[in-house]
Amino acid sequence: ADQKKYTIYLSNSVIGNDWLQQMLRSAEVSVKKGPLAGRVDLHIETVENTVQAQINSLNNIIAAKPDAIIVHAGSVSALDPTLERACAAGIVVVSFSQVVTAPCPWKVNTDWTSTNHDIPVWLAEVLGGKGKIIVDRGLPGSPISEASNKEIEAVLAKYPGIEVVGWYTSNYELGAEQAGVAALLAANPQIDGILTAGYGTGAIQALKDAGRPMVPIVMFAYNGSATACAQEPGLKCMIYTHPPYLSADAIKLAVDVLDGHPPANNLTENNYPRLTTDVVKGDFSKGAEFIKLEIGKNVFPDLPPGLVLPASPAWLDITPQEAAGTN
Amino acid sequence: MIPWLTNGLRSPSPILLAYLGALLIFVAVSLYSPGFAHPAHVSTLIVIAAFTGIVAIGQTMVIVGGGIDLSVPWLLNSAAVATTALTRSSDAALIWVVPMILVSSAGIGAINGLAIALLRVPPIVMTLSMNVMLMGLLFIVTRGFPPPPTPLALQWIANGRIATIGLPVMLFVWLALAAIALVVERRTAFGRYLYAVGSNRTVARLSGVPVAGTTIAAYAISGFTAGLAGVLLTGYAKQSYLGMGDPYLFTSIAAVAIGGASILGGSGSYLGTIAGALILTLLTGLLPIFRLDAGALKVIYGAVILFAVAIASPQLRRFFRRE
Amino acid sequence: MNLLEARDITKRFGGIVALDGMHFAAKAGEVHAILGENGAGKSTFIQILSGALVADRGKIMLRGKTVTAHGPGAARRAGIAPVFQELSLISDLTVGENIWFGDEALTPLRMISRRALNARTAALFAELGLDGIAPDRLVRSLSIGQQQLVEIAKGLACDPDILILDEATSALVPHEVDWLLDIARRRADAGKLVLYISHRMGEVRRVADRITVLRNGETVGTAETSAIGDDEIVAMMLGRRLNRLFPERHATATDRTALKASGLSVGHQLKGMDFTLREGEVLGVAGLQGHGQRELFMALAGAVRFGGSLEVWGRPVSIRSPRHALSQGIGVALLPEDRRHQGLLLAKPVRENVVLAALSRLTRFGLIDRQAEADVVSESVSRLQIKVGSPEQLAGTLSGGNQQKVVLAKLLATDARILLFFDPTRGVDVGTKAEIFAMMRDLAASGYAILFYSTDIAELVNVADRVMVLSYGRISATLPADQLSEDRILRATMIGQVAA
Amino acid sequence: MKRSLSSLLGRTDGWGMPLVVLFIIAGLIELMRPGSFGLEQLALICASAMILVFVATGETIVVMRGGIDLSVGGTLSLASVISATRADLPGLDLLPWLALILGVGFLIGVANALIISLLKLQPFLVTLATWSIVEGIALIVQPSEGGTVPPVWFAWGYSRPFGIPISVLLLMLLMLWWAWFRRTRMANSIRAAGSNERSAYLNRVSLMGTNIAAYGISGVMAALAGFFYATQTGAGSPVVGAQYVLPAIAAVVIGGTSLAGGRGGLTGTITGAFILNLTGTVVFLLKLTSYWQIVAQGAILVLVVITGSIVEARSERSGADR
Ligand SMILES: Nc1ncnc2c1ncn2[C@@H]1O[C@H](COP(=O)(O)OP(=O)(O)OP(=O)(O)O)[C@@H](O)[C@H]1O
Ligand SMILES: Nc1ncnc2c1ncn2[C@@H]1O[C@H](COP(=O)(O)OP(=O)(O)OP(=O)(O)O)[C@@H](O)[C@H]1O
Ligand SMILES: [Mg+2]
Ligand SMILES: [Mg+2]
Repeated sequence: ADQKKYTIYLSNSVIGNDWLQQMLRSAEVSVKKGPLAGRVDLHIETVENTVQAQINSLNNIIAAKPDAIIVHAGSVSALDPTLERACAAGIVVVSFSQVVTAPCPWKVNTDWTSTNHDIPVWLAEVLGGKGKIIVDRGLPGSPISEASNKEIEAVLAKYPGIEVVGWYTSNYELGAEQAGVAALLAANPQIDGILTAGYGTGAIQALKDAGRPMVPIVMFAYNGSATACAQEPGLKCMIYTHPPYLSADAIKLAVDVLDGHPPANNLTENNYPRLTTDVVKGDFSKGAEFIKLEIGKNVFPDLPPGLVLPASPAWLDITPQEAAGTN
Repeated sequence: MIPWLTNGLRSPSPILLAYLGALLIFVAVSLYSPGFAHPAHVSTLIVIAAFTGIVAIGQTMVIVGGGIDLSVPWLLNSAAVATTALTRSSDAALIWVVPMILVSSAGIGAINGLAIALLRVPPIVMTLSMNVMLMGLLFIVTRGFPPPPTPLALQWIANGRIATIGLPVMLFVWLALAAIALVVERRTAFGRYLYAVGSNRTVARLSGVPVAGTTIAAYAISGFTAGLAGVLLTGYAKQSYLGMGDPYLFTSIAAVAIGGASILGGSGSYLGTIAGALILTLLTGLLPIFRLDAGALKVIYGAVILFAVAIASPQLRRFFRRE
Repeated sequence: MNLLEARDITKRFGGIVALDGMHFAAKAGEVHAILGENGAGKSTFIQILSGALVADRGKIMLRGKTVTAHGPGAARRAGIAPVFQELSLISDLTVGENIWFGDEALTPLRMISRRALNARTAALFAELGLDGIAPDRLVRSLSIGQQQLVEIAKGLACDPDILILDEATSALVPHEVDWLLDIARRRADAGKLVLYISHRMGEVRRVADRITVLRNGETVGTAETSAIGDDEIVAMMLGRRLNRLFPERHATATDRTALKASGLSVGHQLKGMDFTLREGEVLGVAGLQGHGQRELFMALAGAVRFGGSLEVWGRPVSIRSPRHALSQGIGVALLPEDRRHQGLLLAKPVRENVVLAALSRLTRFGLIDRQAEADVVSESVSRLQIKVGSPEQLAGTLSGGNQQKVVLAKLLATDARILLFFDPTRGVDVGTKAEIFAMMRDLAASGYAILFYSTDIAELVNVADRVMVLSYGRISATLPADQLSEDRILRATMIGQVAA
Repeated sequence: MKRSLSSLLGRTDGWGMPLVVLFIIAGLIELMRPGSFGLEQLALICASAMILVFVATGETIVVMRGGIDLSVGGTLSLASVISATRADLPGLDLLPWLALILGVGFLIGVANALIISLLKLQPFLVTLATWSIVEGIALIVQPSEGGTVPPVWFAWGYSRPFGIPISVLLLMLLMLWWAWFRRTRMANSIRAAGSNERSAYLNRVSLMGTNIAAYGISGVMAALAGFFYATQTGAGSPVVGAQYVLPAIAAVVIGGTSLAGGRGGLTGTITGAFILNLTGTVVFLLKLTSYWQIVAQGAILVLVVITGSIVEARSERSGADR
């Protein structure tokens, strides 16, 4: 059919971690193959980590009058006035991952409410409703961490047998995770479970350094974490994700809107399947899906540890190699 | 005996007091939470402190020479990514990869030094820009892909314990580097030049001190130690990841400052920096124990740093002596 | 009645006793000189008087009343204005801002009007008979001599009852000294008190009504200047008699050329100089402030870029930097003008300062040879009689004259055999001056070549083999030994002025 | 001729060169994208630069005093979260609340000054510690980004008194303030104390007083930045301040103020802040691929500073001093 080519800018707030790199690569791959092949002229604008720089960058993007802007926002609220201006200028705006509070942009995100609900439920069920656990509070000041902390606290309140004996902040960073877990292990002779928001491998190493047996761990879906989990004897774990290909989803959404097929809702939230060594029964969120960890099938020891799983949305075929940039 | 030690004992130097501060924190926390002093945990703390300590070798030299190195995070990160990307998990490859990385890291540091010494770019601007440029270049070169896991030999160095005595391998790595740093600082002409340049460039220049050379060398050393820390850190994390250098920006500088060096140059010693690294590590290690929220933790963190430096204040001592 | 009286003043710095129960009294209407060798405690006393330091013990009485308030503000209110040996100017402010600091006239918006400030400064300079310093220049761009003049002007600006001049002439050239002595005299005649500290006996004799001598922080005695001879004063200061200030001069110059300059020029300050310095020679340089001697010395030391050509020990060289100048094949070392900003690492021990320029010589297998270092330091300390508590004392805590000696020691520790002495005796006491002159002649005799600038023309006349007089960046005369006299040199500095 | 150039640069407190560079950058942008500096565009540029300008203003004064203030990172955040979360308290009114918020900033500054002066500790360390403390308090007040700013304040942040966008107006006010402040006795005392503490003391400068003034101004400015941030974005963030600490110091340095103290001024700093702000636009217009943009940004900054220092060195070399 008569398919127009759209100019789309991806405004990215920061580049300093593996997740963001894969996000950018997924965006690039998504306009080269599959349904969007040849339909999008994609420009990636990256700034280094300040709200002010992203606002500047967005102002420049708006001045270039593109068809759409997809935004990975460095702040949930600071960009609002700027994005509203973009909308007012007739530009389709899609915010993904850390979604903004401004009403106008379309939004694509992981269903964090379900995820944050299921994380503690799994740990509590695996422990049989009884035990002492430690919890990672993520990155201080970040809205995602804050929401997660609140939800986890609320859920755990329903398991009187589970006691949170300590918190640490990993800043989603491996070294800090290892240091935090090590300190808590030192302070607590008994720890039965660990809930990290990051790599998990730091927690595993801390357990080993302290000479402790492995305990159930919830961690984020890095390939390295999943591999460690699958290969470590006796380790039970659950791995939740927040896929970097949200950027591809956002581009697709923008194109759909431009093509005249907007989604029914302003906000699209996806509840992704979680990988685990132990599928347990419990009061999980509606539609929650657990998949058994399997080396070679959903975990790839040969691929880099920093790859985030899963690599591709259903509507597209981003190979793990493409996502890892190793093709 | 060693004159600085005896002098130090007669009128306690800031350095001695910094160690005292570290000890105080350690004892206090151990009393509150006995597991803190468990050998396994102490070993972990030493390993963590060692990374800060190694980065801070170069930072100490640069600060003593009157500069500051803000390019540490992405220099470290680049070295780490290069280590895993180039070795492809092979121990044998370390033999050529590590020296190459260390030389390149020193080279990048030297570029900082060149621009600062010869083109008169203020250190803050130069190294901040270098940090950003390295970040960009790293992505251009690697296209941002996450590299394979770290070779096992490196994992052993960073995580290993020497079986017979139970001490971490990293402790010995750190001690060896610290010894070299102290000898360079106290016993070599370069060390003297560094203090001279940091104290007063004009005097240094007129006294025949190779001001530019000294500055360049200091930044090269900083590049080297940041690079080395990056290499070793991949062993600790078993992989490299983007952002792994970020925590070392302020900790390396704070370690130097807590260790008694003036941030304006001309004074300080790596001996003090070691105490600074220990204090900072103890702080991050102890805070989770108190079950406080992030906000309260930050308040305490700041307060303890303030306390640790305040006890070294001559003013405070004078005040108490008067009582 | 005494206008100012000090009793039993004691001041310690750690283990060092700077003042040890000293006492002092002075009357209105006199110029009262305070003398003493380097480190005797003069400046410490001055600083206590002017509120910069607090005495450990003792009391100060003004107009018969004990002073209770401390601090620079209190001293100022009591009518005391100090001109500090180490100056108290703010180098990042202009001349005018410095002179009227804290007393500026304010506009209705409480702003300082620069124009008014500059006009007021210009008026003050005119009244004092000072010229050549623009009120809106930044102090950091002035030479030491000019800074000293500004500091003096600042002291005079508030018309104090007690004006304290602590070695205020140490960087001034003869006509500026005359100017200051005249002012001091006039103030005394107008019923004010002037405390005058100097190591230049001639000046003291010309201006002071009475003198008080300090030694090791104690008062040795007070006398009418007219009633006491130079030798006696020196003996009171040093505790021994001094044979002679200037050494006997034997011509030691050989035919070998140490340094030959042709068409040497620096910016607009030095406009092409030709001269030759021979081995064994002490070549004097004279000239008024800002006539090119500073640039000459800095150029030869590699510290500023210059035009023209240079031969050192017969080889043409282009000196690129001070390091290059100090290097083996060349060996040119400079004693710079401004010891605090160019000569010393004030926050470092005397030991490190002394060996700083000689480290390459003291390094073995890459490490500094501590024994050799200690030897060099202890030798310098005793040779130059540097008064230090220990070699670890910080250079910045030494008395002014002793700081100068440390810079000198640093120079002598190098292997350089061409020495550029820019006013080497600035702030140095007579005893040590004699030492330094004798040493200069000894060095010359043993094959060194010395270029020697002094603001004190008598020194040039009595120590140098020849004297070049600079005027407006050119050599206006070169006077051989048999024609050397203060008069001739002074006249030669004027010739250029007339010509220009 | 050469002399007049160097004395001209001397008189500009070092902002002469940066300003030239800023005009070159702006010229390039206008060339690549005509109309980049219309009133609307200018308003946008100012709005996004103002937060940095405020923080860097305080930093300039502190650096002139010979210190450094890292705690502005915390103060900005704290001010923004107070603005965004305490809105439902009774007696809501723009001015009293603004006064309260600025007062908090001032107190933080005074605390810094007192600790530095009384204990004779390094400003770097003290403010690093207070940064952590104040950011901690901000996190307690509001654990994460969000909150709501009262509509009055939001309206204020986008108001146009006399037809001039508020950010442009604030910038003009700031420059007026500086034109006044730089000629006050306090400014001279701050410079003096930053140049050489001992000389300043001998000139009857109160070292603690100048510290209180400098850090106090810095605290107030950081709090103002936080308030402005909140009115611009409609929310507060307990950690956003951290983003501005190093850029503020960089703006000060690019503007020609020496970290050694005693020298410099706000004109240069504002210039520096705008240079930092506009390099992003230059890079955008160069149409580089994503990663090269980042490299280019760093490189441009270094180039800008090198150009400045070379020209300055040349004019300095004409004199033979030093
Ligand atoms: N801050 C200080 N710390 C330690 N010692 C000091 C300090 N200030 C002065 N001194 C010592 O006090 C003594 C007296 O010094 P002072 O400056 O008063 O001497 P002076 O008579 O002025 O000498 P000069 O003629 O060289 O200027 C010296 O031995 C000096 O080293
Ligand atoms: N980047 C630099 N390059 C060369 N020389 C420098 C540099 N920075 C400072 N200096 C020199 O270092 C010396 C000390 O600096 P400064 O003038 O600020 O000293 P100070 O201790 O503040 O005393 P003062 O009151 O005289 O200023 C000066 O001679 C200055 O020229
Ligand atoms: Mg003296
Ligand atoms: Mg200064």
